[in-house]
Order: sequence, then structure tokens, then C-alpha cells
Amino acid sequence: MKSVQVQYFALFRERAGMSHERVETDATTLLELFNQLQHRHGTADPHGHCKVALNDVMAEWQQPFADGDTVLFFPPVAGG
Amino acid sequence: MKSVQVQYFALFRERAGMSHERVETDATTLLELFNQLQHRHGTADPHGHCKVALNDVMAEWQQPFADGDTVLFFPPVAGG
Amino acid sequence: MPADLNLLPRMAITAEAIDVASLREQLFDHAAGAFVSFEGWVRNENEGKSVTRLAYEVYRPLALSIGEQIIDQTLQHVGARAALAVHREGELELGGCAVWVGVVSKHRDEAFRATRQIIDRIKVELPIWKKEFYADGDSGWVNCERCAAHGHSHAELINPV
Amino acid sequence: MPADLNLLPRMAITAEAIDVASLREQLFDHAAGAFVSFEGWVRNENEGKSVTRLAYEVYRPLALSIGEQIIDQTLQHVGARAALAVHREGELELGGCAVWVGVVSKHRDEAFRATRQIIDRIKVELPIWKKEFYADGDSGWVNCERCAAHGHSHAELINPV
Repeated sequence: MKSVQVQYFALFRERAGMSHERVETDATTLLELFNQLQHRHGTADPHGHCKVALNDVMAEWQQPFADGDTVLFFPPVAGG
Repeated sequence: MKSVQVQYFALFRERAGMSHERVETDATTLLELFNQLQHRHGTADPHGHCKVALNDVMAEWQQPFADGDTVLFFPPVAGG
Repeated sequence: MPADLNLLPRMAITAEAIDVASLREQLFDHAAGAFVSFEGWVRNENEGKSVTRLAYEVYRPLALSIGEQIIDQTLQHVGARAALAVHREGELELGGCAVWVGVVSKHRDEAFRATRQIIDRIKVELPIWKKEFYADGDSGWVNCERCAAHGHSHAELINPV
Repeated sequence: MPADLNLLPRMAITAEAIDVASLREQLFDHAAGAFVSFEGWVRNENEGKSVTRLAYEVYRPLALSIGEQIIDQTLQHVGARAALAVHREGELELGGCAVWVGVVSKHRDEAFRATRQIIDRIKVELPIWKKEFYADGDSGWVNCERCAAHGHSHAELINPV
């Protein structure tokens, strides 16, 4: 089991009712972690819509992560 | 013979040493008038380079003109 | 292209009104013949709904680093001389300036192209989210333009939460 | 497109410094989501020669009427909401703003395209002539961009008179 810091933004933050939490997980990829947390962010499939960052660097959904990492889940952006 | 007011601009004005003059002419088109005044503006062929206006409306070189008209000869423009 | 102007950082996020006059002055450059700027203003209508105000949420660390990278890549790719960009966070009223991008270049084509590329990328790459508040009392998070362009259905996401 | 703003005339020629802040404010419009502006600045170099200042000669009656027509046609053609343009006449120093064009539209694509079309046409259609003064003491009338693009030889015209 790994322990990671998860941060939720915008719609995800509102749905989760929190901006961040510490999560214990056996997920190996960021996609697995995202799916395990569907009860928080409410989204079944992030592909093409949502983005993920690992320790303040944009990441791929299939990327692994390590104990102690910080994972940021971004719903579709809309700047400007 | 027709009597017309001719106005010179920018390079044409400097070459002619005047901004305008009254010209008596037997020319039938604006191009003929332009060519008759080559000793003023110093340009052999206006096509594709220079423009002409008749009574404050852009005109064609082959256009005729009438006694009392005002003719404006424009060297190549360069706004902006 | 020479980088005479020392403008780093070139991407900023601010909770205050954007000072467009000051930004323009920072780009003054006697070797530049063209200046193009873009501003995004809060419009009173979106997709048929009457908008009364909006709020931006920004994740600053990545918005700043990605914005800087976008400006850097665009200047090199297009060959413009310098650029600055600022995005608001927090609440904005109708008519407010939400984002400003300015570019100077020797000739105008480069300034137009760089300004367009920078704003196009800011809108889809920076971690910034827009919540619109409507005249009927509803509110909702606006989806990214890229998704809209691809024709995806985002019914679940544009509903007010 | 609705024309809520009463901006006529939209083309101006001025012998004073162009007040860009005031022009921008005239375009404020709650139905506009995008504002694009272009400025032409006096550059310190042209075609390899060091420029120290320049002077514009303008034939106002036709510059104003043709400018108005260009803006009118562009707004209709592109579908932008409103536009203003101002061109300087007389002498300008390095860095001075020689021409300003601003456009507002609902979405940004229209504002970018309209601004570009208006400045492109202003530069080749308005009866405006630019005389450059060089560091070596020479001066010369600059040829129109269209002619340059067509590759015509204008040796007789760019020589100082």
C-alpha cells in the first residue's frame, strides 16, 4: 500500500466536498487511482476530458506513482 | 481644351515643387494627363504603382474627365 | 530573435484588475514595429444563458510554469520579439478583463500569429476553471473549448452542482 | 451582428499622440467576449538602414472615407461587433504609435481576423505616405507594401529626393 496526497479542483473539489485528502491505495497507475476515487470526483472516464499532474508536473494516466507523491486531478479546463 | 486642378502628393509633390496647379489639357483619359505631366511628377508609368482620384473618388487610369474636375495623383502609399 | 527586454516571468496570475496600460508599456521596444494584444472580457451570455458574473479557480504553480513554457515556445517558433500574459483568478463582473496577452515583433504577421497561439494554448492547457453564474440563479463550471470542439457530450459536467 | 455601440466615424486621422486607453474604452461592450488591438510603432531600422524618425503625409478626405469603408466591409464580412482605427499624420519619434486598430467580437476568431484585415487594407489602400529619416542624414519615401510584395523595382522611388 502507498500513501499519497490527492488534490481535487473546481468541479471535482465541489463534488468531493474537499480540496485534498490523504489516500492509502494499492493502485499502480494514476488511472487506477482516479477510478478508485470515483465516489469522490464523480467521473467514470477521464480520457480526453480530464488531466492529471504528479508532483506539479503534468502526467499521463498510465503513469505509475510512488509512496509520498502528490496527485492532482483536473476536470476539463476553461481559461480565458 | 479642358482646365483641371491637379494635386500632387508626397514624392510627386516634392518633385513637382508644388502641391497643386491648374492645367490646360487636351488629354482625354487620366492616364494621358498623367503622362503629359511627367516633367512634374517624374514617373513614366503609373500602372501597379500609383493611383489616381477624380473629385475625391478613386478612379481608373483609363477614365475620362471633364473641364473643372480635380485630379489627385498618388505615388505608392505606405501607411502604418 | 534578440531578447532585449528582461521580462521574466512573462506569465502572471492576479486577483486584482489587469493593468493593461502598464503591461503594454513593459513591451515598449524600439526594434519592434508591431504590437498585438488580445483581451478576454466577461460576456453577458454563454450558450443561450444570461451570465451575471463569473469566477476563476487557478492552480497557480502549474498555470505559471505551463504559461511560461507556452510563451517561450511560441516566441521561438513564430520569431516574435517578446510577449506577456496575465490571467485573473477569483470573481469578475460583466465586462471585466479575464485574460490579457500582448506580443511585440519586428513585423505584424509574427505578432498576430504569436498572440493567437498563446491565447489558444492558454485556454486549453492551463489549469484554470471558469464558473459562470446565471441570471436564473443557476451556476456551472464551463467545459474546456477543446472538448467542445471535439463534439464530446459533457452533460454531466455543465450541470450546476 | 448588432451594432449597439454608436462609434461613427470609426476611422480617424490625428496629428496628436494616439490615446490608446480612450480608444479601448470606446469599445467596451458587455456582449463582446474578445478584444484584439494592433499598433504600428516607429521602428529604429528598415531594410538595413538606421531610422531616426519619420513623417506621414495624409490626404484626409479619402483616407477617412476609404478607412470607414474598410471597417464597414470587414465587420460585415467577418461578423465582428465593432471596430475603430486611427492613423497619425506629421512627424513621429522612434517608438511612437503610428496606427491603432481595435476590434471587439463575441468570440476571439472574429476579432483576430477583422483586426488583421483592417490593418492589411489600411496599409495599402489609404492615401498615406511615409517618409523615413535615416541616421546617415538621408531620407526617403517608403514604397507601398503591395508593390514590394509583387517584387517590382522601385529604385527611382526609394532614393532620397
